[in-house]
Amino acid sequence: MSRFFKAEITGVKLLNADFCILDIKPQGSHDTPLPGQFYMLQSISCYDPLLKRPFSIFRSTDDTLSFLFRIRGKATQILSRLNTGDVIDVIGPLGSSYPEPEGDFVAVAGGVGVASLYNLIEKYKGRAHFFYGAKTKEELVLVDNIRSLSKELTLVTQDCSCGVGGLVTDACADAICVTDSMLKGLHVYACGPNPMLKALNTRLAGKGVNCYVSLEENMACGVGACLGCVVKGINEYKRVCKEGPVFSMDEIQW
Amino acid sequence: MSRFFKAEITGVKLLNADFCILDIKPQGSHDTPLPGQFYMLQSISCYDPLLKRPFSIFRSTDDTLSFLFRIRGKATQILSRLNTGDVIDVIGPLGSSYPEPEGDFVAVAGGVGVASLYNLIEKYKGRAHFFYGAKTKEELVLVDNIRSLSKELTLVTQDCSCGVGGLVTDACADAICVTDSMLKGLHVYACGPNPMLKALNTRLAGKGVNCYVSLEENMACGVGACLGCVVKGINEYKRVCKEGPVFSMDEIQW
Amino acid sequence: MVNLAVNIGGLKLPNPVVTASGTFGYGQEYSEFFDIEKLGAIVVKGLSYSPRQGNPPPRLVETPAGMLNAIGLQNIGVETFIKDKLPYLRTLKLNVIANFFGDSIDEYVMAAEALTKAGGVHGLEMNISCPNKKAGWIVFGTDPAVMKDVVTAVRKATDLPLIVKLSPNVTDIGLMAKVAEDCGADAVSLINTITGMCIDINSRRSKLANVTGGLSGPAIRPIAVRMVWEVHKAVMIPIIGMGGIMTAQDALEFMIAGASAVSVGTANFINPQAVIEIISGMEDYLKEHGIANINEIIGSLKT
Amino acid sequence: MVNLAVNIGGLKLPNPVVTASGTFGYGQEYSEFFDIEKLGAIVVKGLSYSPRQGNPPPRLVETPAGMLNAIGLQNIGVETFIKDKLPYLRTLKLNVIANFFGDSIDEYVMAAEALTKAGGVHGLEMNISCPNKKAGWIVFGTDPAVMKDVVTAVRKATDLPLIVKLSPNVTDIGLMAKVAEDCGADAVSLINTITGMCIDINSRRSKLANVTGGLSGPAIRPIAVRMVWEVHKAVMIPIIGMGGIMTAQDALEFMIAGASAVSVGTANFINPQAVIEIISGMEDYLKEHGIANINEIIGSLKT
Ligand SMILES: Cc1cc2nc3c(=O)[nH]c(=O)nc-3n(C[C@H](O)[C@H](O)[C@H](O)COP(=O)(O)OP(=O)(O)OC[C@H]3O[C@@H](n4cnc5c(N)ncnc54)[C@H](O)[C@@H]3O)c2cc1C
Ligand SMILES: Cc1cc2nc3c(=O)[nH]c(=O)nc-3n(C[C@H](O)[C@H](O)[C@H](O)COP(=O)(O)OP(=O)(O)OC[C@H]3O[C@@H](n4cnc5c(N)ncnc54)[C@H](O)[C@@H]3O)c2cc1C
Ligand SMILES: Cc1cc2nc3c(=O)[nH]c(=O)nc-3n(C[C@H](O)[C@H](O)[C@H](O)COP(=O)(O)O)c2cc1C
Ligand SMILES: Cc1cc2nc3c(=O)[nH]c(=O)nc-3n(C[C@H](O)[C@H](O)[C@H](O)COP(=O)(O)O)c2cc1C
Ligand code: FES
Ligand code: FES
Repeated sequence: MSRFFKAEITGVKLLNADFCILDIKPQGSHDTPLPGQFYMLQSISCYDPLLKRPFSIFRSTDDTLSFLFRIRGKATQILSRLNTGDVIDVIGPLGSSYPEPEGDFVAVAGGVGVASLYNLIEKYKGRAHFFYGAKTKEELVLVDNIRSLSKELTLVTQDCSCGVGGLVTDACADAICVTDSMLKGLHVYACGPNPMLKALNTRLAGKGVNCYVSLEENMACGVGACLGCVVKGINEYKRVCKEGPVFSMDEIQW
Repeated sequence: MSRFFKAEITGVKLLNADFCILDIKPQGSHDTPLPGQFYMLQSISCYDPLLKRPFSIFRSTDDTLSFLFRIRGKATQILSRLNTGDVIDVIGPLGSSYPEPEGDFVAVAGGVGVASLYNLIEKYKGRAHFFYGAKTKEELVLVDNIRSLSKELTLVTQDCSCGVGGLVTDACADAICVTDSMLKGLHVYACGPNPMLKALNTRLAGKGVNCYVSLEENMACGVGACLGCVVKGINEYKRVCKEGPVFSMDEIQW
Repeated sequence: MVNLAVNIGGLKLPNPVVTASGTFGYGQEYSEFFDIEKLGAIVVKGLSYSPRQGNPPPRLVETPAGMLNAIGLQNIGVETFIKDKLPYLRTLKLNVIANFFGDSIDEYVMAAEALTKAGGVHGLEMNISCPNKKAGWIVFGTDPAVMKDVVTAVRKATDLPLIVKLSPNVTDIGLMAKVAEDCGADAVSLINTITGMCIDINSRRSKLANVTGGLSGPAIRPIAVRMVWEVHKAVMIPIIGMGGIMTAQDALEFMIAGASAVSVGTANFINPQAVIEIISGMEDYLKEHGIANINEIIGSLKT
Repeated sequence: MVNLAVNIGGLKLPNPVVTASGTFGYGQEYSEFFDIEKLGAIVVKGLSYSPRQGNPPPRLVETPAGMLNAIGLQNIGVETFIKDKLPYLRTLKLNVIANFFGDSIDEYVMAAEALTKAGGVHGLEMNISCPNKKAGWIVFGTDPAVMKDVVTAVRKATDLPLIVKLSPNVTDIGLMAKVAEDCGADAVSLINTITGMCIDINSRRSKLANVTGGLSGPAIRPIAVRMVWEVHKAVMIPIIGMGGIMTAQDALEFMIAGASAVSVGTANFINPQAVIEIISGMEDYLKEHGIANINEIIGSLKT
C-alpha cells in the first residue's frame, strides 16, 4: 500500500467558472484518508508546471477520492481540463487530520477552505454549526449539501450579497462568544486564507475553545523532506505537510 | 491578413500509433499556402515545450489547413491529443514552395516527408512517379490515396516488408537513371531525412535533373529573424525558414 | 493617461519595451506582425565591423522552458547594415539601437565609429560576451580589466548613448556594471544568454555543432531578475533588463527590481506580437494600481 | 549483467545515483516509497555544527521548469543528527554522505571532525555556497582564496572521502574545482542552486521572505551540464554531477559530460521513485548500447 500511486480520472465537474470537483480512482489499493488530510496531485506532461499541488480530501469512498478546488493558476487549470480516463500522479494521504469532535462543534470555512471541512461535517453529520463565508454569493458553493449535513448553517459574504454581511470570523465569533461558559471545551474547526485564521485567533485566543486550523503554505515534496512549507510555531518552524496541515490554534505564532 | 493567427481544431485523426492528421480552421482570413510551404504550430498552455514547431502543409481548402505529422516528442504528442474546438497559435504560410513541374515528374518521399509531397501530387494529379519509402510497412501511410493521385507509385521498405526492399533513393535513381537522356529537365521533388536527401544528391548530381529538396532544421522564429535554422549553401548559410525549406539541390553543400 | 516614457542614458523612449538583439532581425522580419513604430526602441542583430558566417548547424536546441542558441554571431557587417538595412529603419519614427561586438578592441572601435557616423542610429549597445582574440580568447565581459579597456576605448569613439550589455557568466555582475559605469557607459543591459549545453546520449555529441550555446527564455528569468536587482544596487546609470520576459507581468518584475526598460527576446519567437501585448499590459497595470508614471515603479522593490 | 559501480574518491558506490542534499531529508522520509538501500549513496540534508532555524516562510516558489528555495539551511545540527538520525542509517547497507557547512572555518572544522568521529558516515560533502561571517559575508565558494582556506582546514580535519560541492555563481567553475583538487579534495560535486528571485508585482515584494533563493530543477540543467564539462576538463578527481536531473537520459548527459556519479534533487519531489527509475534506466541504456561498464561512458563526449 504505497502512498505514491497513479489514479484514473472518473469525474470532472465544474461548479462554476472558478470551482471544480475532481473524482479519481486510485489504481491499486490505497489508504483511507481522514478529514483534514491532503494529497499532492499532478498531471505530468512536461516540466511547467513542475511541482505537485496540495489539495485537501473533500470526499472519499472505498474506490474514489474527490477534491474540490478553485481554479487559480496553471496547475488547477490543467486539472480542471482533464478528461475521464486520463491518469494522474498522486501522493497521499498526507499530514495531520482534524481531531474527533465531542458533541456538537463549530466549523468555519473561508472560500475554498470549505473543501476540507466538508469531509468533516459529512463524517459527523448533523453536528456542525457551520459558518461559511466568501467575498461574494457566487463564491459560495454546495450550499444545499452543506446545509443538509450541518445542524445549522450561517452564510456570510463580504459584499453582503448573501446571508450575513461582513467577515465570517466575526459572524462566527459574535455567535459563539455570547457567554464565556459556552466556549469552554467547544471544538472549533477552521479552514481558509491565513488572514481569516489570524482574525479568528484574535477573537478566540485564551477563551478555552479547542480550535483547530488547517494552514496553507507552498509545498514541494509534501512528505516532510524539503522543509519548504514551514509556518512559525511557538518555539520553532513547523512543516505544514507533516506536523500540519491541521494545527491546534495555540501551536502557531500568529 | 496576418500570418499570425489563432485556429480552431476541427479534426484530429490518428492513422496509427505514430502518425496523426490535424485539421485546423483559421479564425479570420488567411493566405493560401503553396505546396512545400510550412506553418509553425503551438498549443500554448505553459513554457514547456517552449517553441512552436514547423509542419509542412499537407492539404488545404478554403477554410481548413491540414497537417500530417509523426508523433515524436513533447509537442507532437500534445498536438495529437488536442480536442475538437481547442484553439492553437499558428504562423504561416512560411518559406519557399515547390516550383511548378513541367509534364510528368518524380516525387521521392522518405517517411513523414510524404506530408509535403502529398500536397504537390494532389495539385498536379496523375502526373507523379511517386517513390515512397520507409523503414517498415507500418510507417507507410495513406498508400491508397497516394496511389490514386499518382501516375505510378513505388513503395520501398528497408526491412523488405512491403514493395521494393532497400532505400527509396536507390529505387528511385535506379528507375530513372536508365538512360541519361531521360533525365534532362526532369523535375524531381524530394522530402525526407537529411541522409536520404544526401544520398539522392550523390546519385543525381550533375545529371541535368531539376531536383528540389525540402530540408529540415530546428527552428525558433520561422520568419528569418533568429538565424537558427541555417543549412550550408554553396557560398553561405541559408535559412531553411526563409530561403527554404524547398531548395534547388545544387544550392546546397552536401 | 499613464506615462510610459523612460530615459535610457539620454535616449528618450516612448515606452520601456525594446527588442532583444538577435531575436528581431533588423525589424523588417516582424513589421508584418505589428506596427514596429510602437516599440520603445528596436535593438538590431549584433553587428561586427566585417561580416561573419556564424557557426555550422545545428544552432538551436530546446531545453525545459528555454532554448540554447549557438548562432555564432552571424551578421552582415556594419557596412552592409548601413547600406541595406538602415535606410528602411530611417523611414520609421523609431529609436534604433545598434548592437555590436568585435574580437579585438580595434574592431569594437571601428564598428562604433562607423555606426555613429552613419546617421539614423540613436544608441549603441555593445555586446561584451565575446572572446578577445588577442587576450587568449578571454571573454571581454568576464574580466573587469579586459572589459575596462574595451569600454573605455569605445566610449572615446562615440558620442551616442552607450549601453554596455553584460554577461551573466560572472561571479559578481554588480562589479562588472560598476566598471562599465566608471568607464563612462550611459546604461547597462542584462542579461545576455547563460552558457549551457545539451547532449544527445545516443551519439554522445552535443546537440549543438558548437558544443556550447547560450540559454535564453523563461528558464533563466529568476536568475536575470536577481542580477538586475544586484546591478540596481551597484550603479546609478539606467538598466535595460531582460531574460525570459514573456508577459507584461514578467517585464514589471524587472522594472520593480530596478530596470528602467526591458528587452524582449525569445518571446518574439513564441508570439510575434509579444512586445505589443507587453506594452499594453504595462499600461493596464499602471491604471489598475493608480500609478501615473512608470518611472515610479522602477527599483521600487520592498525588502 | 552490466556493471554500474563507480568510485568517488575512494568511496565505492554500487551505482552512480545519489540523492541531492536537502531534497531527501535524512532518508526515512522516502523509505516508504522505495528500498533506499538501492541508492548509490544517500546525501543527507546539510548539517551545521549547531542547529539552525532557517528562514521565515514563504520559502518556496515555483518558476518555469524550476523552483526557488530559501530554506536558509534549517537543520537539526550535527549532534542531534548523530544521536537521532544516524542510528537508523547505520542499520542499512547504504553509503551515507553527510553534507555540511558553516559560517566560519572553525564551524566547518568542528562539523567535519564530529561527523568523522561519529562512525557510520562514509563520506563528507562540504557545501561552500555559504557566506563567511568573518570575511564580510563573502560566500566561501565564490572566492578562490577564501575557498582555499576552508577546504585546506577541513581536509586536515577528516580522513573520510571529501567532496567539495561547488557554487555555480562564479565566472570560472573549472578554476574553483582546481582549487578544491589542489587542497586535497577527493571529489567535487556540482552544481548547487543558482541564485535567483521572483517578484510579486502587486505587493512589489519578493515571493520569498529571504528575497533571493536558489534555483533548481530542469530549467538549470543545460547550465549544469556545461559546468560539469568545464570541470571535467580542469581536474582529475571524480565529479558528482547534478542540476535538474529528472530521468536516466538526463543523468547520462551528465556522465557523458564527465560526471562519475549523479545527484538527484528536485526530481524527488515530482516523483518519489525517480532515483530508482533513473538507476534502472541507466542499466537499460548500457544494455541497449552494448556497454558492459558504466565507467566507459564517463567523460566520453565527442567534440
Ligand atoms: C494542505 C493544503 C491543502 C489545500 N487544499 C486545497 C483545496 O482543497 N482546494 C483548493 O482549491 N486549494 C487547496 N489548496 C491550495 C492549492 O494548493 C493551490 O490553490 C494550488 O496549488 C494552486 O496551483 P495553481 O498552479 O493553479 O496556481 P499557481 O499559479 O501556482 O499559484 C496560485 C496560488 O497558489 C499558491 N501555490 C502555488 N504553488 C503552491 C504549492 N505547491 N503549494 C501550495 N500553494 C501553492 C501560490 O502561492 C499562489 O498564491 C491547498 C493547499 C494546501 C497547502
Ligand atoms: C520545414 C519543416 C517542415 C516539417 N514538416 C513536418 C511534417 O509535415 N510532418 C512531421 O511529422 N514533421 C515535420 N517536420 C519535423 C517536425 O517539426 C518535428 O518532428 C517536430 O518539431 C518535433 O517536435 P516534438 O516536440 O514532438 O519533438 P522533440 O522532442 O522536440 O524533437 C524530436 C525531433 O524533432 C526535432 N525538432 C525539435 N524541435 C524542432 C524545431 N523547432 N524545428 C524542427 N525540428 C525540431 C529534434 O531535432 C528531434 O530530432 C518539419 C520540420 C521542418 C523544419
Ligand atoms: C537566437 C538568439 C540570438 C541572439 N543574438 C544576440 C546578439 O547578436 N547580440 C547580443 O548581444 N545578444 C544576442 N542574443 C541574446 C538576447 O539579446 C538576450 O540577451 C537573451 O536572449 C535573453 O533574453 P530572452 O530570454 O528574452 O531571449 C541572442 C539571443 C538569441 C535567442
Ligand atoms: C529544497 C532544497 C534544499 C536544499 N538544501 C541543500 C543543502 O542543505 N545543502 C546543499 O549542499 N544543497 C542543498 N540544495 C541543493 C541541491 O542539493 C542541489 O544541488 C540542487 O537542488 C540542484 O539539483 P536539482 O536541480 O536536481 O534539485 C537544496 C535544494 C533544494 C531544492
Ligand atoms: S513540502 Fe517539503 S517539507 Fe513540507
Ligand atoms: S527559424 Fe529563425 S531564422 Fe529560421
